[in-house]
Amino acid sequence: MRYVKISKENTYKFLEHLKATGALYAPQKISDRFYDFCAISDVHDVEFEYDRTIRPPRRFFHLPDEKMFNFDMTRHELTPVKTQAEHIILFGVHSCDIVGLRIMDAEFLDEQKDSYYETRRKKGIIIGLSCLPDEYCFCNVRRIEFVDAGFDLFFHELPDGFLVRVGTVTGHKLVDPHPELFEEVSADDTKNMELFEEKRSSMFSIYGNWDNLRYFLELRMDHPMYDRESEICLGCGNCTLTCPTCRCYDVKDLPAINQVNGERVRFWDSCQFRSHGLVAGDHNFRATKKDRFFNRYHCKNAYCPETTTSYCVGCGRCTYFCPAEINFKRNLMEIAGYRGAV
Amino acid sequence: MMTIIEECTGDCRPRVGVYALTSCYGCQLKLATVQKIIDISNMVSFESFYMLSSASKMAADVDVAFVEGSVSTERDLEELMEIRKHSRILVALGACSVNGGVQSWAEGEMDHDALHKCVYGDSKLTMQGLQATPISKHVDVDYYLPGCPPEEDEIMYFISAFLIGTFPEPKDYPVCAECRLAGNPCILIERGEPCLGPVIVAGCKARCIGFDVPCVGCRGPVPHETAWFDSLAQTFLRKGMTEKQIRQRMKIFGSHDPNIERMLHSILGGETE
Amino acid sequence: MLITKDNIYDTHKCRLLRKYELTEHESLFLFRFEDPEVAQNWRYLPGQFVELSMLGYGEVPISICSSARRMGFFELCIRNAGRVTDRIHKLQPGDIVGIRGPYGNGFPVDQFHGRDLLCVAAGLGMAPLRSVFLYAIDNRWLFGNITIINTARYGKELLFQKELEAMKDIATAENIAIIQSTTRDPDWPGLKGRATEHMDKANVDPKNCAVAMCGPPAMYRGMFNYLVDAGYDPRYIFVTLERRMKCGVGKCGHCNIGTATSWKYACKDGPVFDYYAIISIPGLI
Amino acid sequence: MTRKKIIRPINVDHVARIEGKAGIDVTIEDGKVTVAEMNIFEGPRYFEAITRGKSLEDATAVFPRVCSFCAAAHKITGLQAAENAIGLEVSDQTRKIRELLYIGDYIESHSLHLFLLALPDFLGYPDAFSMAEEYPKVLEAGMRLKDIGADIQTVIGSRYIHQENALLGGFGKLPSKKQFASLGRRLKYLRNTAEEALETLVSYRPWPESEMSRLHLALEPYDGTYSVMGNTVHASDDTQFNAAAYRMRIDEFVVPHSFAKHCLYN
Repeated sequence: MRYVKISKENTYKFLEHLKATGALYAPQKISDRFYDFCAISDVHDVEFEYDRTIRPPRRFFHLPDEKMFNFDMTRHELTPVKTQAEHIILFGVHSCDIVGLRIMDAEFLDEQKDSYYETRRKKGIIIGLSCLPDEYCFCNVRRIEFVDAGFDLFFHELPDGFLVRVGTVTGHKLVDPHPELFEEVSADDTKNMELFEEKRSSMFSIYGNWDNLRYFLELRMDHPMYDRESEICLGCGNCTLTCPTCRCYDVKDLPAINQVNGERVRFWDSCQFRSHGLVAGDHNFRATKKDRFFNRYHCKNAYCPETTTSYCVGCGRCTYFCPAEINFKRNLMEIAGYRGAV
Repeated sequence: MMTIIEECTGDCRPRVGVYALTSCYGCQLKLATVQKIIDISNMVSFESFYMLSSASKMAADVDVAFVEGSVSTERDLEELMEIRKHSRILVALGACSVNGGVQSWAEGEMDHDALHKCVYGDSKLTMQGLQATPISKHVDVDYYLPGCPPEEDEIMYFISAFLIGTFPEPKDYPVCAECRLAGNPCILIERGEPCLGPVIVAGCKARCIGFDVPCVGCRGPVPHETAWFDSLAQTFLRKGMTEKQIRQRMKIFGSHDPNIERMLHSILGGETE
Repeated sequence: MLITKDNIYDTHKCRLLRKYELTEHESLFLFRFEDPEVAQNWRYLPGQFVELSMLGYGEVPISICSSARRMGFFELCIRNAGRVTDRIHKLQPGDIVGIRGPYGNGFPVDQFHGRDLLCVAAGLGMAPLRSVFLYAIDNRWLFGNITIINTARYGKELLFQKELEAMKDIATAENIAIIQSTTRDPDWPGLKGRATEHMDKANVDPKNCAVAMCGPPAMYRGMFNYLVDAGYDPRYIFVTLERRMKCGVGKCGHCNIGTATSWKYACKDGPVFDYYAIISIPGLI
Repeated sequence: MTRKKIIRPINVDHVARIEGKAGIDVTIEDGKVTVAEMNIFEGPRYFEAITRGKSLEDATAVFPRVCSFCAAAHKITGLQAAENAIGLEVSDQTRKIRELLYIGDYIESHSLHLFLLALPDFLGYPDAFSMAEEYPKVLEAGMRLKDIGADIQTVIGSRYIHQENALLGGFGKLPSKKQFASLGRRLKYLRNTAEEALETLVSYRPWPESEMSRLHLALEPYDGTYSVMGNTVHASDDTQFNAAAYRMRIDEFVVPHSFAKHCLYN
């Protein structure tokens, strides 16, 4: 892998160049406690030290609300809506979210490629950013705290700038035209990165790995946790909609008033909603709030072979953004009997 | 592809009636001011629409009747029965019609006599008022368009779907879902404000939260008994709200929900009044 | 064979040729592809399903119930149970619908060859199993003895009852046992009771028999116990599951089934699962 | 020979093209009107009763629901009353933006009333739909005026019926400078349209003159701009009083044939 270094001032210059390449999105503070990936007009608005964004980066490639087809009811024709082919540059993506995107790729770019996702994803540029965990983070037990694929560039914080890992050809092509902004990585820089990583690992609230978690989940399916916590659950879907790997969607036809045309649209759905498990004749496969609550615990902890992780990347969003303050990490630890700070 | 149109002479357009019981007329106003109202008026024939047309009949024979307002007088009730008799499809339009509206806020607190006395004193009127109730308490309702007022896209979706002989799939998820997709920060988590997003049915694209205003619940509780008032009351208590505040807040638009009293009782105990 | 367009969610036009009423709520629809090239090359396996699209109304997954041998045509048995299926029931011959698929794994009929075949259907489960049964009849020489058990609550709900009744003439000569039974119908003149109660009439050899089942989970539980006790080879017991397969291609997530170690999409990994897959997913049936 | 008394009752069971439900009963005896009653049979909603004992935040959220055409008026009046009650002073900016919201409502409800509800009477149509083909221009102009009024309210108040973004002491979120500027541009651009439309409107028929003596009440504006918000009420008989003293000057009383109360000025 190629490594370069960039100073803090040059980082802003580099961001300016990125802005000229396509639509640049980076974390920005949107309220007292929350951040989101926002379109950047002033590069100085970029927040380098943020915990997590309220909306996951998958929304740039799998739109929350997307027009798939225009249709004509008299000619019985579907006309696919062409996706905009503009470069989407995501700066400041944490390693959990990068793995989240790789999971999305595994699902949407398998042998049956979703062309809407594919077109946007091909135009996407992912620039990672190192981070320090808070008490909600558990990416380390998911074994993804240090990501090794899925980014074009990855910025590691140094006291005087960033050590940049170049991950792809696209990454090289972003670095190459601006030799004046980058310098060679010195031994000191490497030492500083080591210190940062050391500090980072010491900050996690739990250690070890959760590889056997999914087996305990199955062996303790009637654990009282499900009853207790689903009782508190609001069924609002915040956990799934902020999740970087949840990808359920629903489709509906919107006829136009002229009785001829219309649109087929899709929009994000959540397994926490009643209609998710509903089939014809009003039979529901996840009829109760507990069934739906249970479903997420198993779905998120299933194994994704393409990324060799669970579908949960340990970003902490579902806990951080739960209005009922249900703690996913704590509940999982309770079931599996893991020890550690919650 | 439409089913073969039976022989019709003259005007073959579907007939529509728009009626009001007791309400603020906002739902009809919304219907009358959708951008495509002229297109709609070309596709259907308005047989009755008192707010807009003097060629209206009370309870005209129609294919679809939109009824706004709650049943708040004996006359409302009589009219509603007539409307139902003359309509193939009956749509409850807006919060009053779907959930009883704000006029049901005192439900369970004050009966009709107390309300009357508070406003009219001992004066007698020739007309009889009633405790406000949603129309579904009295007649079969085929479709609900909630909201105070209902949203334009939902009205358009319903009419377009109706014109091709179907109806939109009703939403059964809360405002929170649309709020997250809109990218709003959550004011319930962040500031502990009494936002009713988690129990109120979606469709407004989290309009108020987008303005940093907590949801007052004008679209009414999520249907199919999936509005978890008990869970939200617990959350509100944790955020420091009082039992009275919680009860009042949830009942502004939700006092006729069949579960609200039971659910609040399980968390807050009985009425404190 | 899956013939997709550039966009996997795009559909092929199909023309409705005939519509037969089967019961009060279910009808059988015969479709043909409009595009001759698609009609020539479209293949499917018994147990697979298609996504049927009614523009303006939506899409529904429907399992194919015709014989895979008849090319260019296919039949769907559809229950009128919702917005889209209600519209489908109003279709007239000559009308056009959109079809994509076939999706799902289908029954591994290749593995069935050389074995006896037992089909057990309850209610709407007869729809996908008709496809298996007709496949076996069309390839009669590849199979040993064949038994089909078709059950429903009431006689008027028994799908393809007349069709199966009409086959009884050749059934004996062809070593085919056709058993039709109702569970709750006091006026039903024929057999009464659940499928397990008629297993003694099956003319198959448990040790060399493939089993295909479709019905509600309660039936699977009862049948599994019976079959394993009776010495049927669990590797050849297959069931098909019903879920809300909205996209058909493992994207939309509505048909997800299973628990943490065996997380599956019914549309992509199923809807047909074998005995061991089912018992490995706790709480599935 | 005594002449038989001629009694002619006129009953309008349901007045169309108004906001609300009302009927009119008139009886004419020997050429003289003896009964003239407006029956408001629109059901009572008891706002005065249901908001008792409720928190100010919840009560002010409910007030705009009194009427959809003038929701902003009810919202802002309710807020002002609540603020007065707890002694909360709002900033000048808040007052100004509230006034703008209110004016948006004015523009919207007045154009609706003139072009959609009243105009068909002057042109001899039962409703605006049926005159759309013959008089598309004036109707379109009216709708554009209505739209700008609605958009002012949507931008400031979240929507044009039952605005939620007006709270005790201020607003949840203020519109951006850009949004205000764009509204300003549109308003300037619409000025000609508005004037033309009004001219067209008055040209259709002379407005009816009434010789009855009437009394009008109006608010004196805070800063001399437009009289939608203020503390002093002026009457057309040259008297004036403080808005807080309305109970002394305006007598509310119940009439048996109407759910709406009547008022007398004294």
